[in-house]
Amino acid sequence: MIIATAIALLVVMVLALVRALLGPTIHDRILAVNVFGTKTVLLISVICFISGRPEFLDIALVYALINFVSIIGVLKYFEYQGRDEREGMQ
Amino acid sequence: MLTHLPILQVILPLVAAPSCMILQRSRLSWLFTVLVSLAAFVVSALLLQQVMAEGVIRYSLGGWDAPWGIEYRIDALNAWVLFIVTAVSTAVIAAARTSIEAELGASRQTVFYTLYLLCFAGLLGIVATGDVFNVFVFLEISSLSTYALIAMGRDRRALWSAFQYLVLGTIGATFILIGIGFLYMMTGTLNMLDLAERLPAVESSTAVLAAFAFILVGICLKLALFPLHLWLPNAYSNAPSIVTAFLAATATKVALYLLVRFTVTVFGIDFSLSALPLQSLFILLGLAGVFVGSAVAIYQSNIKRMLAYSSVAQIGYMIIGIGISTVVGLQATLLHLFNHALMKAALFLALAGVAYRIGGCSLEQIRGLGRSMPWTMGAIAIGGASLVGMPLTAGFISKWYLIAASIDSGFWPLALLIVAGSLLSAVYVWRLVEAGYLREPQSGQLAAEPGEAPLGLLIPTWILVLANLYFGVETSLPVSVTEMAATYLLGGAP
Amino acid sequence: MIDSVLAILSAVMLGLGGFFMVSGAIGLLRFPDFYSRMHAASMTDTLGSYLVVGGLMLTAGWGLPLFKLALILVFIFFTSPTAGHALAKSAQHCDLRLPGGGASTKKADNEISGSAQGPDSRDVVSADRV
Amino acid sequence: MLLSALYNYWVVILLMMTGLYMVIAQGNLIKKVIGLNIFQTSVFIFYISVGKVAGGSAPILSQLTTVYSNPLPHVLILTAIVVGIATTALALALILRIRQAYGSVEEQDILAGDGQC
Amino acid sequence: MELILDIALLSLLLVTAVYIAWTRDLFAAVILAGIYGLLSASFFMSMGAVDVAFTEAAVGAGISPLLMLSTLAICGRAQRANPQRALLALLTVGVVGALLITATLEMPAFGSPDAPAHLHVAPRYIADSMREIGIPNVVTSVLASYRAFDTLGEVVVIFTAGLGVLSLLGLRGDVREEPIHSPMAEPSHLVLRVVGKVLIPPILLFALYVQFHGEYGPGGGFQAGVIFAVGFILYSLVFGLEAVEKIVNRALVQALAAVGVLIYGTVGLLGIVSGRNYLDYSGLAGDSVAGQHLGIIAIELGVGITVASVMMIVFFVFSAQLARGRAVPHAS
Repeated sequence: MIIATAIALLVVMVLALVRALLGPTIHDRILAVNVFGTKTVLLISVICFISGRPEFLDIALVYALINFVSIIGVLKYFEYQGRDEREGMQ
Repeated sequence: MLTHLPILQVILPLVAAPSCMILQRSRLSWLFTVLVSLAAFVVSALLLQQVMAEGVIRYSLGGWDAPWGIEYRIDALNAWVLFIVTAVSTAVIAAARTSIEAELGASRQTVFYTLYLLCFAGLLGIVATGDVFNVFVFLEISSLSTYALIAMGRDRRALWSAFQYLVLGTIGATFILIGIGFLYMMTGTLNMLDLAERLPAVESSTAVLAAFAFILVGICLKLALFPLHLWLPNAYSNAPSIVTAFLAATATKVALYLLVRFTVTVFGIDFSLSALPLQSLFILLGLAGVFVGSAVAIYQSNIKRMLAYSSVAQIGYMIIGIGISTVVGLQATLLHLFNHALMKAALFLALAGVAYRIGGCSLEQIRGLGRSMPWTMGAIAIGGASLVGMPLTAGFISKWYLIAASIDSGFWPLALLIVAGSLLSAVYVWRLVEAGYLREPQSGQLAAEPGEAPLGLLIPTWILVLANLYFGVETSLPVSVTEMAATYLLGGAP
Repeated sequence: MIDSVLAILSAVMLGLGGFFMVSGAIGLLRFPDFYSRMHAASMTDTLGSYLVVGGLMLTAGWGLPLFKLALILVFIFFTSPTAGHALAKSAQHCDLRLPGGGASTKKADNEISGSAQGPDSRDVVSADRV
Repeated sequence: MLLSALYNYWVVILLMMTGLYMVIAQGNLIKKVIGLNIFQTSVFIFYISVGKVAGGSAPILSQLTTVYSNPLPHVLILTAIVVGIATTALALALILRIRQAYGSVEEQDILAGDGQC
Repeated sequence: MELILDIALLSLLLVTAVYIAWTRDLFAAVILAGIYGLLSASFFMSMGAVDVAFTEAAVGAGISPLLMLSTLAICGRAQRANPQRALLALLTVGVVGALLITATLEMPAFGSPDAPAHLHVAPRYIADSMREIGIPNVVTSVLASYRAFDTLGEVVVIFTAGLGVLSLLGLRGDVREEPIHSPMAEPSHLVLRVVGKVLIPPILLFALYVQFHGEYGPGGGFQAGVIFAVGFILYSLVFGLEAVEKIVNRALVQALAAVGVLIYGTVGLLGIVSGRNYLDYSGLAGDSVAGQHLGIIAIELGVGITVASVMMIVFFVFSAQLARGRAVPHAS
């Protein structure tokens, strides 16, 4: 059953990647990265269980942490860029 | 304490760099750097003397023996290059205080000296180590600090040349990493000696050939061999003059040492010659480097750029020496390594004095320098003479050995081409001397005659110039050491 | 006995988690504009994570891995919705206005895109930064 | 089964070529740095694929298994990743200074600014 | 199963890399570089390279996209120039690729246990490291004891990069008096600040766990340093740059970066003082295995301190640069 979940995760990652590549607006890409990040966290946890070494779950935790911080960084940059463009237009 | 000499050589500047950073007082950091460089010079002299007496010194780090742990193997070649790098560094950094204060301002002094120590430690680490991956790590240390040092130049072009050098340098280093990966995959070890023993077994496979090609291209990128030299003129002409003096005399020499170490010790000279048409490749590229470098140097108006192109030409000579691949040829290369370091360090230090007093070093600006700055112009003249290879100077010795090597191995036209190359270099040196002595200073130049370069800069310059002359006449030390190194590398077992 | 029940339960949770995630991803691809995609993706994203991690927790049995999985669950519990919220806020700020927009602040925002950049955009932005 | 035997290495080669192409062809400096990153990451993947032993689990000793994959490439790659991030940080700092000095991060504008060919 | 995972991840990597090369929008390229980092880290995970996946996640997906983004914030997103020198690039790339592909034909098959790489040096690490050094994580024992000098080189590389960035961006005289006022440095809205308050302490605690857990599981000095820095970066993202400057002043962090390298260097020198070679820890404590433990913990601490302080220096200098970047007119 875990293997089925792993395959499902891979499918979702492929779809998220397609959205990241296609994404007309920038926010679609950020959303795709966010989905991709949480899926990677799950994929790592599932890999740990498939390979029978569950003590490597710290890596999944680091993933979640890094994913959150990079999303906040991207959005912070974007808020900065958005305001700047509006000021640029004045 | 004598048994720990090999590691002290590298650890001294490596640990001194962060402590110089903590020092934070700019006046003290210059003195601290000079002392560290002097100590490293003393250690390398002791090491050279020990190697001449006992032969190869081995030192395993962390107490783990060779293929498992990292091992330092110092033979005549290592000791010789270590001696050159530390000697030049001591002379250059002793002259650095006034020029750096003028070019860099007060706030960046401590960071400059820390980066200098890191670059110095990186270069020593590359030369001293006997482990292939350790070479890559220390190559990165020296390269990163070199990019940062070049980017400290006053002109905005320094930033662009530092970025260009960073991109090309990183590609070169990654090629070396790919080569090391292939070697590890085919033999399972990272120790140079161990590699030399295990490679003949897998020599026929294309993976080893690919590894050889990748490592060769990576090192030639670092070496600025003719087709891959595009980063060198920009980097040397825009960097602070002290950094140029240090890099011109040591960075390319360490890369050349790497080339010799990999082609001769790791891959074995017979494999290197048979795998690729190395002999003709090196001789052709060397000659191309000599002629193109000298030709372009003639038309340069900025003297630093002119000397940078002449460095490309001189590296061409060294590559020809390796291309001849006989004991005398290798000895000629190692001799030219030493002489070229002396020449270029003296010339660039003299230019640092000119830049300090006049603010720039183009041919127009140094007109009439013979009268206003006699000592500096004297240094430039003698350095130029040694560059051309006039008798009684160090340059003559290395040209002499190079011609002797090419005649011994029957390449008659090669000897003639080498002489023609020296004539070409005589043209641009004459432009320098003529501008300095026979021309009147430009009318627009500042009315007050620029005084002589500060004493702190002049003394090291003249020490190097006298060394140029001394080793032109009394050549027992360089010849004996290079003799031992060349016979050990090519003659006996690696 | 208890093991087989746990195994079945975790298989069910994993299956459900997988189903939700795949449906969310399909929604991510097919929905017309950003906000509907956002709704599809972040909802199923969080729920899918809870189910999959829960399913793994059941199979892990007592011990350090169980605690680590619980830690991951708590962490996702905090970060995933926050990231979704921050994403929507940033989209609102920049160029993706909700078409028609219901709430008052949304109306003020719509004026922004139409009229010249009056000072009101400054107040709206600063208003919500409490 | 040739595919599974060398698929790793072929993907590594394609990634290496993509990275190298980006570094040489792209004029924008930030794209060059991203290209450099991709080029270096492909070398890391090559090293790790060299170190993998079929059926061997991670090189952390445990009572469960006795077959481990080779730990040495992992050590080398840890150092190489650090070198990669160090080079990227320095390159980005240089790009910022070039942006303030030349006003642009396109190679053509910079070369034009310097008056070179 | 591992094969499917491995091939799927590699193909995704390839698709992302080709798209990054093709796309003209820099922002998309940076975002996809983040995805590229995540994908390569999960590939390392499926290959069993646990420590490497840890580091690549922290660096490839964490730090480098953030740095690239702050560079992008100043340099603008449009990539105007179409690729020139395309022919030269394709030529060199073609030659390099051809050489490599011919080389792969005679490579030992992927994963074959009798490849030369696994027969010569590696077996001793796996077999004897428990007896000689006594820690289960073989990668940490090779990293910190057998090849400890490489790691010293690694720490010095990080220190050099921090100094290089400092010399380029940090030391400009006017940094002090100009207040940091760009929105990138202003505190963000309420929800983020609340969640930030909840998350930052566990992140720093987790960093310390990773630091001292390095011998028994994946982790170690470098990964812990990066996570520690990420905690502070999150603090500066959420609570603004002035708040962080008050806690972590610039001079302290620079000194800490140097102290880390010094710790590593002096632990090595202790080896000489105890009568053995450099970086030989067996003399540090009673018997050699306890000495190895002590030595490894000390140098991991040195690595952690240096990496954390350098990552903080780099990020704070970049975001301070962002504030000053506002003054320069945007010619994006």
